[in-house]
Order: sequence, then C-alpha cells, then structure tokens
Amino acid sequence: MDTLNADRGDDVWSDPDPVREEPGDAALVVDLDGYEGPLDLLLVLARSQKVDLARISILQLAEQYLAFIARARRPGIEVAADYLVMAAWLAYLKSRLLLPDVEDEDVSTGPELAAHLSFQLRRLEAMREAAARLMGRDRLGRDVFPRGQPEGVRVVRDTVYEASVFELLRAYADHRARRVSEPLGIAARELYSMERAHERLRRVLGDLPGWERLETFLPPEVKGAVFYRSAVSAMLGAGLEMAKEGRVELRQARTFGPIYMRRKRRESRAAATDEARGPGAG
Amino acid sequence: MSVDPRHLRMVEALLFAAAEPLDESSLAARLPEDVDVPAALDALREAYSGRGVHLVRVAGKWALRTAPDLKFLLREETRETRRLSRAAVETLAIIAYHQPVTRAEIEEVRGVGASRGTLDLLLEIGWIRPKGRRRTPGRPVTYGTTDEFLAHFGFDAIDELPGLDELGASGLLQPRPPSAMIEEARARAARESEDGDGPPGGAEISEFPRPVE
Amino acid sequence: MSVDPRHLRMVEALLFAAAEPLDESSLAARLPEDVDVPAALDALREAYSGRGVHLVRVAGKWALRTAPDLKFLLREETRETRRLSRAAVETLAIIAYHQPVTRAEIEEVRGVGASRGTLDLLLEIGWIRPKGRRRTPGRPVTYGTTDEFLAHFGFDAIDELPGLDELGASGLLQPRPPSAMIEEARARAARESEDGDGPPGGAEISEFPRPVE
Repeated sequence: MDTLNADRGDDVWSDPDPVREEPGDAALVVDLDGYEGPLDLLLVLARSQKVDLARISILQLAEQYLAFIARARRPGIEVAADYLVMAAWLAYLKSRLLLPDVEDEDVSTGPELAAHLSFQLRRLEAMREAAARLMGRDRLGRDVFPRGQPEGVRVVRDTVYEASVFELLRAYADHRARRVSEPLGIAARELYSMERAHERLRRVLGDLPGWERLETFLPPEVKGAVFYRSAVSAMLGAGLEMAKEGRVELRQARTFGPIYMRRKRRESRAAATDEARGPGAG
Repeated sequence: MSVDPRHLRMVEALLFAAAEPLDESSLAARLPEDVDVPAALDALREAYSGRGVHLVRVAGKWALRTAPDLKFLLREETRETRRLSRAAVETLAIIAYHQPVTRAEIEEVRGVGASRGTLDLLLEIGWIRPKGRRRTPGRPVTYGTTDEFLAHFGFDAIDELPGLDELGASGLLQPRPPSAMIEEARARAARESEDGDGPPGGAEISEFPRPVE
Repeated sequence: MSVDPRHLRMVEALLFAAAEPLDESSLAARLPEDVDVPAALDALREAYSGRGVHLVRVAGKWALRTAPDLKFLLREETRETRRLSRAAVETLAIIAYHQPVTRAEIEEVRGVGASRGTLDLLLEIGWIRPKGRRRTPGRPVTYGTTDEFLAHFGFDAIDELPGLDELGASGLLQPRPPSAMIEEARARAARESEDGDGPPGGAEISEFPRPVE
C-alpha cells in the first residue's frame, strides 16, 4: 500500500496514465487507458465531429460513445463502471431526444439534459484551454528571472517567525497518520450502569408518590453529556425492567417527549400490567 | 511633471536589492518623505521599457524581471523544471477561474474524482490555499490561488487571467448552463428529430480518436 | 564604436539574473557569436554610471551592484524571518485543532514531552494564548489560538481549518483505522467538561438535553 502511494506521488509530476490514478481500476481498464474518465472520452469524441463544441450534435455524440463502449467491451475485458454508467445515461438521453417530450414538470426534457451535457463539455474544454494558456505564460524561474544576487531589502513583516498554512496542515496530518500506527488502546470510560440505575431506582422510588420525569431519578453526581446520556438510558432500561415486574408505571405522551415514571399502586396490580405495556414500553 | 533623478536612482536601488516584490508603502517607508513613489515608479518603468530588464507589477507589488523575449538566453541555465501532470494543471486552472471552489466542484468540472495528491501538490507548491468554507451542507472548504501563483505566472491581480471576461460572459464559469444554451439545444433537438429518421449510426467511426497525450 | 542595443540588453539580462559574478568568457558562451562582449560591458558600465545600480568588476568578473552611496537605504537592519521548528508547527497544529487543550494533553497527543520552550515561543509570537482552566485536579491552564494566528494564516475563523475528512481528501492524510475515532470521542468528552469557551464546533451534541448544572 505504501509503495503504491509512493508511486502515485511521483506520478503527479510525470503526467501519468490518468485512469491508473484510481487504484483498483488499472487492471480493468484496458481499452480506455489514456482517457481521463467518461467526460474526457466524450470530449475527444465531440472534437471528432469537427465543429464548434457549441454546435455539436449530442445525439450523434451519444451514438459515438455507445459504439465506442460496445467495441471496448470485448469478451473477457471489462470496462470500468463509470464508463458504463455514462453509457446507460446516454442511452436514456438518446431515447429522450428521439421520443416526444413527457408532460412532466419534474422530469428534465431531452433537450435540457443534452444542453447540460454540452455545457459540461464546453466548460471542460474551456478549462483545458485556460490551463494550456496559463502554463504557456512566461513563468518566473523558467522564462523570466528575478535578480540573481539580491542584496536584501525585505518587506518588513509583523512576525519574525514564518510558517505556512501548508506546513501547519501537513504537520497535523502527519501527526494524525503517526497516531494511527500506534497500538490500539480503547479508553476506559465512566458510564452509568444498568445495575446502578436499578439499585438507585429501587431506593428512591418509595419517596415519590406521583408522576415524576425520568430525569428526576438521575443520581446527583451526573456530569458531562456522555455520562448523562448513559445515565438516562440506564435509568429508562431499569424503569422498563421494573415495569415488567409490575413495580412501576411509565408514560410518554408523544414521540421524543419527556418520560414520566411513578410507583405502581399495589391494589390495581393486575390491571396495571397492561397499562405499563402501553405508551411507555412501546 | 518630471521626477527628481536622485529619487529615481533610490527607487531603482531598492528594487534591485530586494529579494522579493515590494509594495508602494514598503518603498515609501524606506525613502525620504519627499519622494513621490508612484511617479518615480512610472518614470522607472518607462526608463526600463525596451531594456534587458523590465519593471513589472506582480500581485500588486513591484519587481524587476528579465525581459520575457530574452528567455532563449536564460532558459538553459535553469534546471529543467518538472512538468506538472495534466490533472494538476487542469485542477490549478479550475481553481484559478472558479475560485473560491470546493473539491467537489473541481471534480464536477473535470468529470473525474480528484486524485489524491493533486491538491496536496498544489498546496505544497504554494499556488493554492484554503480560502474559507462554502455555506452549504457539510460546509466544505473552498480553495483559491495565492500571491505566489500571481507572481509565478506574472499577474498583477487575479482579474488579469486570460479570457476571464469571455468565460464569465459565456456562462461557462457558472455551475449550470445558462438558459440561452438550453434554448439553443431545444432548437437543435427539434431540427434533428425532424430530418433524422435514421440516426447517424456508429459505423463511421472507423478510427478511434486517441486522447491528446 | 557603438554597440548594438540588442546586445546591450542581452548582457544586461544575463548579469541581472546571474546568481554570481560572470567573467567575460562565460558571458560570451551564452551570447550570440557576433556580440563584442568587452565593448558591450563598457557601454553598459557607461549607461549605468550615475544610476542607482552600477556595473562593477569584482575579482575579474562582472556584477551589478547597488551604488555605494545608496547603501544607507538598505542598511536598516532587516529583521530576519525564521522558520518555526517542526515540533513547534506540530504543537501549534494540535492546539489549533484541539483547543482548548492543556499542556499535558498536547504531550499525550504528541507522545513526547512538549518542551516548555515550544509553548513559550508560540506564546511570544502571539499565535496562542491561555484560554481558561480545565476542571480537573490541579486545574491546568488550557491553550487556544489567537486572532493573530488567524491573521497570519489567513483564516477568518478557526472553523475554516480543513477538517480531517478534507485533509484526507486533499491527500495530506492517509486513511486511518477506527482507533482515531476513539481518540476523538475521548477528546470530545474531555472538552465537554471544560469551563472555558466551548469547542470550535460545539454544536455536535446540541440535540441532547444538557445536564442541569
């Protein structure tokens, strides 16, 4: 894995076979290497129509692409998934272009889809031209040069120490990456256990005759959101347990609403078992 | 209005000695108070035009640079700079023209996932930097170009990017096609479905076009 | 005898860009054959006399130098910019991402004792400052970043620092196993018991009821 990454690091400079950049694809894409994804292939095909990109026939382009992919899929050779997804989409587009428009506000019409594809192609081509123009400029250190022996007037800066954003991000990323290779240690965490909740509920229940919010039963030492959450769920669990034993009743008026609990009265023990299974235990 | 020649040679000396481009306030801070810095810079730029060294403005600052037409003399003495991959060059152009732009938007324009290491490389060269966050779900980081980018490619400001206005006017820097483009496509589709009972069939593609290397 | 101005500007550009003084034969080697190097040098020296920059001969070689009478402009001691050490950058990054964070926590995260000098240096530069005290035994001081930190690195707010997922996406961070997530959860749990300002993106637990204080 490390070797692979190192190789790709170099590739960034050496204008690599673009499809290979995605690990895993390299073995599959035999006929399509040299193309940087379906959009790149489409752009190359579109150029073969030898007209302004604004005037290409999207229908014809879809045909060309589908024919190309059909040939690329010789027996035993697989074509990368994204090329097939594009093929499926273009087949759909073709049908939309050839059939009358559906009267449906929610579905884009064939021409709209075609316009979007044409837009994407023109935008990609525009960016490629822009990139070529950019790299063809007179560049510092290649075409134009600064003074070779500066004598040292520098812009006075407020800070004496220098560090770039890149260094900062790199340092943090390196640090995270180093952590990962360390032995895995699972931090012990203090949580409120069911046993403790059960015990506490048993103890405090006698003092509370009426309906009380579940939170009132929480122990006073609850601190921190994680601990709090564990205490709430342990308390609910203990409450349900005791409801099953017929010792408490639970009630919740609405979803995510507050949960209430009270001691079960002894006289109505038989009837209350059903009640306890009602809203609270659901 | 003519500039005092003594002031001119002071500005000249400072710019020659400087290791990096100087802005007007840094120049003014080092010069006697009575020096009209903008006027002196203008006069100096004039004096150097046509010479082997030019006074240029990069990223809002002033610097002396060898004349571009003399690159044939100077190129050989530099090590062959390593060539950036097509992916890196395109990514740089997209960031320059669409900034601030998120990684997902770059991928959308290129039609492929950004390979790991491309942004990393551009960050390391110092041509791009994180600019902020997009106010959309997930608040993704946006990227833009740096002053070093401007200095390297010899721009005074980012709006000097070649073709920027035309691209902006054509709607190609927008995330969606402009409505004019959709109308056009609609008209063409109408024409095509009229005269084409037989779509032009894929058979004529005898030679597969190869991508430009 | 007059010198072709085109030759003059070639010599000028070569001398300007050269990293060291050039002798006449190395100049001649880079110039077209018909350039009379000694004559061009003479003419150039003449052209620069009285200017802010002089063409001078040092140890038999030629170089452009600031005019001696203008050295006073450059003499002002330039403050040297020094790069931060690796350890300091890493400490700074940890503080930026984990703030508020105590010295002991930085040491635990880095796996080495943070030298007192590193924190002192960052405090002195003004990129970090004490933020409050942790509610744990000993009530240790916590640290966080300052506005100067944001200004230096060009961020508007601390949450503009790219997140871990974005570092991964840009290729800066290698994929990690879930142990890192455990660390994160632990760090978050620790932050929640903090009495200083909340964590930078403190909204993550807002949907749960807070314990009554």
